[in-house]
Amino acid sequence: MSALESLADAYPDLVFEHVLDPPQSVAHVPADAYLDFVANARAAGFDVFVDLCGVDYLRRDPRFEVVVNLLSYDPPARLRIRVGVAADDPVLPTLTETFPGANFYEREAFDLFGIVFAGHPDLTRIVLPDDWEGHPLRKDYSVGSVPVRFKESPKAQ
Amino acid sequence: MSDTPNVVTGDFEAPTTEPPSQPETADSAAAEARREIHDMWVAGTEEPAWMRSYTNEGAQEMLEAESDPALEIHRGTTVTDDFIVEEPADDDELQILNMGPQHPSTHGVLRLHLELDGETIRRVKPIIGYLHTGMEKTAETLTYMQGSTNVTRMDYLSPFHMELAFSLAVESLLGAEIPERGQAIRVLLTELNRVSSHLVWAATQGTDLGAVSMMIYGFRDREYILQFFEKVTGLRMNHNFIRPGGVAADLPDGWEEDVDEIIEKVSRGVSEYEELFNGNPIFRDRTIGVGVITPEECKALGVSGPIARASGIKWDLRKAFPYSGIDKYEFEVPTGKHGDVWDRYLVRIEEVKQSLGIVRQVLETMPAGDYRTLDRKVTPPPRKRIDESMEALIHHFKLFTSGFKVPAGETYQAVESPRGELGMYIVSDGRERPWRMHARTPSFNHVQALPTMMTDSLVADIVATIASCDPVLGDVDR
Amino acid sequence: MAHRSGPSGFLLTTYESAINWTRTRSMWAATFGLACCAIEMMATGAAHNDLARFGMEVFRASPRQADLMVVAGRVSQKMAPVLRQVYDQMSEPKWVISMGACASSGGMFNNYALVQGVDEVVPVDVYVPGCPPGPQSLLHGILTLQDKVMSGEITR
Amino acid sequence: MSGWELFFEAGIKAVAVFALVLVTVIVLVWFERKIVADMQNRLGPMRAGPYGVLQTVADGVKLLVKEPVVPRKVEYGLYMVAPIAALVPAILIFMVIPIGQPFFIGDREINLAGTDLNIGLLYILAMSSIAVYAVVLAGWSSGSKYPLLGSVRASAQMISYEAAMGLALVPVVMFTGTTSLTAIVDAQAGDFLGFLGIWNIILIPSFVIFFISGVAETNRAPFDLVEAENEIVGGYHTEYSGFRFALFFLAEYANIFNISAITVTLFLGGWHGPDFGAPQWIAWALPIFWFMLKSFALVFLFVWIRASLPRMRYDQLMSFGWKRLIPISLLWIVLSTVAIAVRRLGLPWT
Repeated sequence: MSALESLADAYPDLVFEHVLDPPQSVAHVPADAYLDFVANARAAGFDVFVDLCGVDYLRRDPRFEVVVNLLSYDPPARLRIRVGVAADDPVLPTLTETFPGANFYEREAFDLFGIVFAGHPDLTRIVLPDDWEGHPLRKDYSVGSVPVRFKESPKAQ
Repeated sequence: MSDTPNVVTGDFEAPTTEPPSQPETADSAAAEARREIHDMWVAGTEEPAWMRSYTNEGAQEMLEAESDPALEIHRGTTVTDDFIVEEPADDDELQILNMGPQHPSTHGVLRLHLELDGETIRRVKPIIGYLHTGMEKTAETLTYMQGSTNVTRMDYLSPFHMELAFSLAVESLLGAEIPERGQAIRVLLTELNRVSSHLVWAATQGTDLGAVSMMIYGFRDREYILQFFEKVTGLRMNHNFIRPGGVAADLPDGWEEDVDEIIEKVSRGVSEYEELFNGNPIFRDRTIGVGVITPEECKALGVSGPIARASGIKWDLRKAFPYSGIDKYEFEVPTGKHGDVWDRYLVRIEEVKQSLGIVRQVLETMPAGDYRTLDRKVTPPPRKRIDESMEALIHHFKLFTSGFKVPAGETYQAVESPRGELGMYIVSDGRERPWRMHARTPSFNHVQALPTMMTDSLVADIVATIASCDPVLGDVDR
Repeated sequence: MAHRSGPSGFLLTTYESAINWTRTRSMWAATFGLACCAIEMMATGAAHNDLARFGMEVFRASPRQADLMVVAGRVSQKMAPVLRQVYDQMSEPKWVISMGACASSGGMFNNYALVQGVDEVVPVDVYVPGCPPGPQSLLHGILTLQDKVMSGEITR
Repeated sequence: MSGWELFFEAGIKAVAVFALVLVTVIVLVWFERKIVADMQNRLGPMRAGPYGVLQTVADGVKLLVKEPVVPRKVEYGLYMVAPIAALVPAILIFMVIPIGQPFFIGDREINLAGTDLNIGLLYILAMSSIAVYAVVLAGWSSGSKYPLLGSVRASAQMISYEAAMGLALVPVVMFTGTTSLTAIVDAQAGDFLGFLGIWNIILIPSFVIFFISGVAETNRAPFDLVEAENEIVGGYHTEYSGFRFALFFLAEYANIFNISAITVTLFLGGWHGPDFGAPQWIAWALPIFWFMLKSFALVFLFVWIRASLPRMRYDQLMSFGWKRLIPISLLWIVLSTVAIAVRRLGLPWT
């Protein structure tokens, strides 16, 4: 029985999507079962931490989503876990106990989306300066482009 | 920046949520004391006060010294070993040293916060973000057509792999089929790019260990490949050549001879490196047993590519999830045993040879045909048609100004970049621009794994370990 | 010659041009690589293009001994203070080459994260265009800077 | 011989040695950069003068007119003294090296060395140790962390290699029976089979150990830990700029030449070499030519090593010094003693 099948048996209520090209499975997990599910996935064979990122769906409820990618080396299989995070209380438990590799990714998601990972050992800004305001990858944050100015042009004076 | 005229990638109707309050930082007095010690660059003698208050750099402190499970994992001390006795080090004996962001061997702007006991590293904290370019945000403002321009600048040593990952992700949403010749060109370019990237690694690995000539040799051989790239794509780096739907142009006439020459010259160069390093006792002493990472740590930290292979994980995305028809070519996946710098050296050198082998096979079996998909939705009409037909001209114009629509959905597509698993996660809302593009970049994990590899080693080993991880800071910070 | 503002006596100008000659022939660069352009800067130092011809292969790791800062790559908001500090640590006379589109103007990344042009942080003497500029472009930039130093256009 | 004459002669020699050191360094730096460039398939300096021969002059003058920054945290006195303390021993060492055959002006013998000390070898060892103090002081007084690491490394390195260097010289002294450099060179006069000089090169282990320790003593690759650019930025001279840095630079290259010259003097027959029956006016200059040729051959070796070997690590350097070089030197001293005894007294059973 493959890792995925055993996992699907353990969680009969969950929605699994299977995408064939590229071969990967997607699991929509509620926030309260998140930590548990990841731990079980690791036990079932998805023991390689690949990726964690946030997505801001803006008008959807829940607004944010945290996407975790896991990998199983043998047999080769991918599992993508999508967890919704509410906009008014964007808190998820941290994965660092299960996968220490989630550390930087969670800090990045916190930095760019403002999703708080409760229990994270060092949840500070990672790519932006510490005094930065706002979370730039949120959809309501401006790209921050400045109009191109030519220094010698009379208008710029 | 938020008061400037802006382009918002989302819709305006949505309610703005207040950013959540940041978690309480550590005791502010202690942080202040640390900040006094902290110095940003080498000297620490000229840091004006305004600068400190401007960046608040000191807030990125080392973690508190209490034993914390994550911290233990960080420090690599979770391994219970009867022989290791924790030496209690007095606080006075430890000094904090900032390595970077401007330091000759941090490969750009990586900053390491080191706690030194003499010359021995007790704790390491990598601090990144000095090259944060906001590419994921920029990607949301660019059409899929323009997207590869953006991503190619992430990992500037392997631009073709970035473009390939992006294109594959877009194509998997589009369901586009790429003709065989286009796929073969992609394989040719990415494998040559792997070689050129590894040559830069060889150059920096050598020079960071103090072998100054290696720097020149690596770049000398890389130059041959870059000249070929320039001939094919028009640019030496950041090509924007592999695009959704195929590649931008066909290979130029006489490319066979060029590739043949590259294979010959680079093979000669590689055997020169082996001559320089393989039997060199100093090089062996400097690398064997240095910067060790175990397979379990690799898995938990998401370390991939040559580093994972050097620690014994036989895993290559080209074998496991073949893309772009790479499964048609024969190659071996080299692995190491010990996961140290020496094994990474061997693995990378072998990878160069294997890649050259693939290039040779592509050279011999290059199929004829189209180099891009004939789907009119994503492919502009041929140049000749534009002169003849108004419709073609309009089609061309529309395609390049407003781009093409991609069906709604989300996908994750990964390729084996020279550094490891390079993934592209794209969420499409059915329009011309990606709703969200996230790049899973291998160097990010490798930088994260640096403390595990480095703890309790010497300053000189830090340099060797960083070089062997071959991080590209553009790849880390994006 | 109209723009020359230095001393005008024959001896002094000779002295001045002799000093300028040494400065142009021995312009040591600080190792300050940021992004893609840094790779091209290294390639410029390598065998095919050989910066050593101009006496410039001496990349100084310590900015105190460097004369020239080649800002090679995009400068983020987080890096800008560091860049300024490195510039301040360099001893006079010092020059800055802004290499590449990102360093000169922010390039294609007109967004929240980047400083739109390094001249907002440090004074720039020569801008080298390109994304990234090839080694020949950088060499051209360096030669331009040398000409400017030699002609007394930049007096420090 | 009046006191004035002595004073005059000493003065001329001192100036000449100083000038010689400067000229040698100028040539040496250019030589090194050209050789390294050639080994790396490059051209090397080309713009400053024909083939870049004036490169070092340009570097030197530029550094001379560059602003010397004094950081705020330095220990001012020591910070200022350190570069001078680096350069002075380098020149002083050169004072005792005989660079050519003594010649006569009238009936006065002029020795082509700054001075002929009868304890020349001990003097050299003492002076080279002082040079390390300069490095240690420079690093410590800079009040910054990377230089401090550099100076700690320098002191460790000195302790390990000074000992090996001294021990390597013992067999030479035993064979020649003197510590005066002039006398050691004289002891290597004459030839063997008509064309091989009877040089001290037969003491190969001593030669090798001395040269290795010499490389370590001058902080050159692969022992350049003190200023390892990739690890500790610039090491002890990180905080130095302008002319004070130039002094360190000068001292480093002067020391390279010194070590080469001492090695030539001790092991390679000094200025001895064939004269090919040349006329008097050429024969006078030939010894200097041979001396310079041999010295630059060793300098080439320095450069070659630098261009090809990676840097050693701190602990490996120490263990190489203590566990390899010093035991081998000791063993070699014992063997030499036995050999000398046999040569003098004959085999015990005969």
